[in-house]
Amino acid sequence: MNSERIVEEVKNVLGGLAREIAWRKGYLEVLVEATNIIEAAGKLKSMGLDHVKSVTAVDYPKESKIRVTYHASSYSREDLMGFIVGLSVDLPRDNPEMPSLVSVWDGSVEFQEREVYEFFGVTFKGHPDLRPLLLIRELAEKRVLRKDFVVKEESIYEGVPFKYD
Amino acid sequence: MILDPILYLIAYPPLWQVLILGFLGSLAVAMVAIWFERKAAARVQRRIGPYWASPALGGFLNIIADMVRYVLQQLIIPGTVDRLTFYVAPIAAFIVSILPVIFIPLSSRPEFWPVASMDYSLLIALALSTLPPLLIIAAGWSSNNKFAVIGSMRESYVITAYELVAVVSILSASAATLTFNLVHIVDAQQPFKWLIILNPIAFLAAVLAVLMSTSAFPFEIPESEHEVVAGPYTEYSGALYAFNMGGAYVRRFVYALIIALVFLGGWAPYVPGPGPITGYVIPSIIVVLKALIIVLFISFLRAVYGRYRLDQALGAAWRLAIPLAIVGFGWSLLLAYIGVFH
Amino acid sequence: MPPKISLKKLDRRGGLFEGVKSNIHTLALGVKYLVDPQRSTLLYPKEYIEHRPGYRGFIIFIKDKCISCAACARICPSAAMKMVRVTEIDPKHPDKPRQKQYPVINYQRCIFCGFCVDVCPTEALYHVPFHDIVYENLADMFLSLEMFQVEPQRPATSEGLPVVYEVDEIKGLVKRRKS
Amino acid sequence: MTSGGLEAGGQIPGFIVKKIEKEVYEIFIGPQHPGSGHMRIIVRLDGDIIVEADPDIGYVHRTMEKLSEVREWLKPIPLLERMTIIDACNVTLPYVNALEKLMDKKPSTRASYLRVLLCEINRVASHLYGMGIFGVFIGHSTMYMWAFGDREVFLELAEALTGARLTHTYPIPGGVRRDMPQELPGMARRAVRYMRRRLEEYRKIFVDNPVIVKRLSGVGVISKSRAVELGIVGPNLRASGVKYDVRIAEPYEVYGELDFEIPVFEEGDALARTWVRVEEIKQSLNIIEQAVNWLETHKGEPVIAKEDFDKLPKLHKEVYEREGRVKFVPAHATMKIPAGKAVARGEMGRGEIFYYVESDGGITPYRVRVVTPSARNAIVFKHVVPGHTLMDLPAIYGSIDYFPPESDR
Repeated sequence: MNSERIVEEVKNVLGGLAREIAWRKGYLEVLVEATNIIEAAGKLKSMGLDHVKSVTAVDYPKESKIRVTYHASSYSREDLMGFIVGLSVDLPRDNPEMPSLVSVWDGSVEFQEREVYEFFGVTFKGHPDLRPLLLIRELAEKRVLRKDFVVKEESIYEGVPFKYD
Repeated sequence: MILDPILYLIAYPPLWQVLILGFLGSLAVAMVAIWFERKAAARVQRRIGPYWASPALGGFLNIIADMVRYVLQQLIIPGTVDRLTFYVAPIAAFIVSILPVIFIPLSSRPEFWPVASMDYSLLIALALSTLPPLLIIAAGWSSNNKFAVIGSMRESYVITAYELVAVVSILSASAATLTFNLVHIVDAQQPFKWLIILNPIAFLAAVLAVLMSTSAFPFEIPESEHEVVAGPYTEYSGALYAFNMGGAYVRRFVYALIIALVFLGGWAPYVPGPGPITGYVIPSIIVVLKALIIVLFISFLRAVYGRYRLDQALGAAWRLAIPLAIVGFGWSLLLAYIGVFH
Repeated sequence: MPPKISLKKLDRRGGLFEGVKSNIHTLALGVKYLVDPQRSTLLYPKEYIEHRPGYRGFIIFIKDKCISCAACARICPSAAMKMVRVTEIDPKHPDKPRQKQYPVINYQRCIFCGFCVDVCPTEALYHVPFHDIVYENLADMFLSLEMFQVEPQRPATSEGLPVVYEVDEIKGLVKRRKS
Repeated sequence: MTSGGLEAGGQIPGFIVKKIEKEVYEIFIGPQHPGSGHMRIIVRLDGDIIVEADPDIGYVHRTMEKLSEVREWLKPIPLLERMTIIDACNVTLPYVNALEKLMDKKPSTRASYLRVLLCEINRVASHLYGMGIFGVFIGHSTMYMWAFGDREVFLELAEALTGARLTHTYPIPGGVRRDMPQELPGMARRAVRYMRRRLEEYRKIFVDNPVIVKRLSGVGVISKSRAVELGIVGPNLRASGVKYDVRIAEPYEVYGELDFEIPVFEEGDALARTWVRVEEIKQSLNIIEQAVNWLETHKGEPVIAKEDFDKLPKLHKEVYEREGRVKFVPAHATMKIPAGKAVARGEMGRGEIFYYVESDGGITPYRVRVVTPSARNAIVFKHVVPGHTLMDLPAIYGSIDYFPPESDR
């Protein structure tokens, strides 16, 4: 199966749900609205994209949005194995909230949604067990992977204990 | 003379047996067993094992250093334990583990082994050797620790499984030789009518029972490190832990002694003569060597086997070992009927 | 030939005979290594490994070659390499002291990735093939400019013998004493 | 003990007070437990049966994703490597691939072969590590020592190739950092022959050992459909009968040209997962042989992309000729990568690793998202462990080859 056929098939399956379909380097990004993401995910799953490799969130403070992408692929359809479809949704940055896709993709997104929740503060409605996964609660409340949590790096002159001249 | 009773008490042979042979001998054997276990496992695993403490002795002093460390280590008693039981159980278990030695003769000469010439020595030794697990359970229970309790529970499961095997398989020797006296059992096997040859089934069952009772591999279940940390001994440290650990090796040695007498012909084919050398030293060395072979074999198993799951171990006991022991017992009856020993 | 996927079946044999046989196999193999362990343990510090050239060990700085470009400090992934500014007297113009910058290294942080050595445009940094060095306290691990230029003494060389490891077809790793 | 604080309604900060369920025995396995690794599994037992298992991971979380955002493009390579230092080339290669996709750069074929060579050396070492840990988890200490001892052979190969035993930092965008030393093909061939013989011995002492077989068969069965739903990866997936391997699904580097097969088993239990590892080691040995054969016969090509090599200064070329070492140009420290979003994946020893790299054209990544195989396998603890006895927990833990530092990132 080649890349045009994939686009064709995804378009057919999603119908009018997809706002934007574009090839990135290595995956096909499909942008949908947060309100109908469950429907879109269900349709992708019925097409054969049966598991999610990564729930990726990216913070765009300038555009004041957080983009959550479900990088889905297939274990059961051999012609789909080589492709990754990213089902994306844009969420407002001040109150990111979206339905959880555990009901669609089951265990493969369960822990990763918890991760996005703790690092970005995205609330997944309907998630069976939404609590921080890697971080402790106090740290998770700082939403550390958002861009406004700044990590300072030392410069190349800092921290030297010796004085010369 | 007023001193006579005191002298008699001091020189009372059972006391000597417990103190000298029982305690020091078991300690020495335990040390050899631990050293061998480490060294053999190391060789199978392509390591060197204990080395730097004394390169010339193959690192044997390492074990002594270990003992010193255990004794000098700080004894940490958690605040939540049942103190009396916590202290008493491991020490009592250790002492009870040694007690059967009194009833195990290492020579047929009654002047050296007055107690051993009693007619029920095998029964009493067996009965005593089944006591320590109860104290181990008490130790685990008193620790007030979840892992210790799980370990104790496992220990209790294992006891119910192996006890019957041990008793039936070892008593099959009595069935064949028509006596409970260990000296007579050994004498009946002179010179090469050893029960391991005549009744290997019972021997196999007995070894299985020893493996289970002393939680050796592949039945190291109560102390299984990767689920229950150290099982009943989780909260123990320092000298008390050493008692726990040493107790297991001593029990293994005591069982090995019984098996050496019952199945490996004791001091046979040697016939003890008069005098301390021919009547005491040589036969004891033969018996201890035979017992050591069993102990070392058990130690070697650690290197090649993993551990069974609890239900599989119990299944092995009830489905395999107990039928084996009963078949061995029947085989012994057959031997007695044919009259091999008489 | 392209790679392919092959479906395999577990070799599940059962029965008393197979059980006894595999038990005997297991025990026999254990006894084989009990007799001949074929070990390759390094008795450190009585012996120490002499690594191949190209081993990424401690980093030594050659001041004369340095052009003060700071590429090493900028590429250091763990911020172990830092630049210090030094006022120097150029032999050609003794009246005009010039300011130069040189790298120093913090071995508390160094991860021995070798990026600094590879990025240096004049080969002013190089690896020595070992990194078993003992420091008495953490502060010593921040090397000064002078310390950075001397090859450290490897403590194992004073009491041990050098060995090399070779891959052998039968015994795996084989330790050979270097004479 | 006084519990006045609790009775008075106070709460110890950081602690959660909850009611104890009477019938259920709750034990905390880890993080300070000989059988837990750097994680905690909260296990609720009914008798000896686990009714609920809650993996509490994150004890070794090192903020890889955040740190990658503040460091220049090359610096995350040695950082990300530390997720799984036992599988260092496999774990960084997809990141490098993602950078190459963004830069539209292709490594030279020789570099690709060298990467594959190191990846397979890593895979063998990683599987041996996994089998060793698995062995000691179910009480077989000999397997542990043997596997770790034989892993040294492959670390020795890796050291000869890269100069470091574990943290190789080998692939860089456009190629690799070193050429193969002269003696490596011979070493590799001897190591391959040695390992093939040893695998037979592993069979005898571990995989076919009656105690182990009994302990593992039927334990932690993951059916094919369940494996897909949970999205588990790697040998665990292939032990459940799913024919998926990134090296075949989306061949990267030169995997498409090599001759090897991917073993798949259908049983889905702990024993099948062990067998997949054994068979994969065999295939990796085949690949190592093919790679060194190719590398020996095809000399002359530089180990970084041709256009990069031609731009190198004279001294750099001299060093490459003399030591086989590729020197960076100072621009590497502050290089910029065209804006874009790229996804790359690769097959590590433990399974598929996934990278999402986004660039805004600056000198640091805008976002690096990494999903490691262990992070995706962690779900097994929650959904597969319940229903087994407590003694099965180490068997399942070991058989899925879970590695907390990799999972926590």
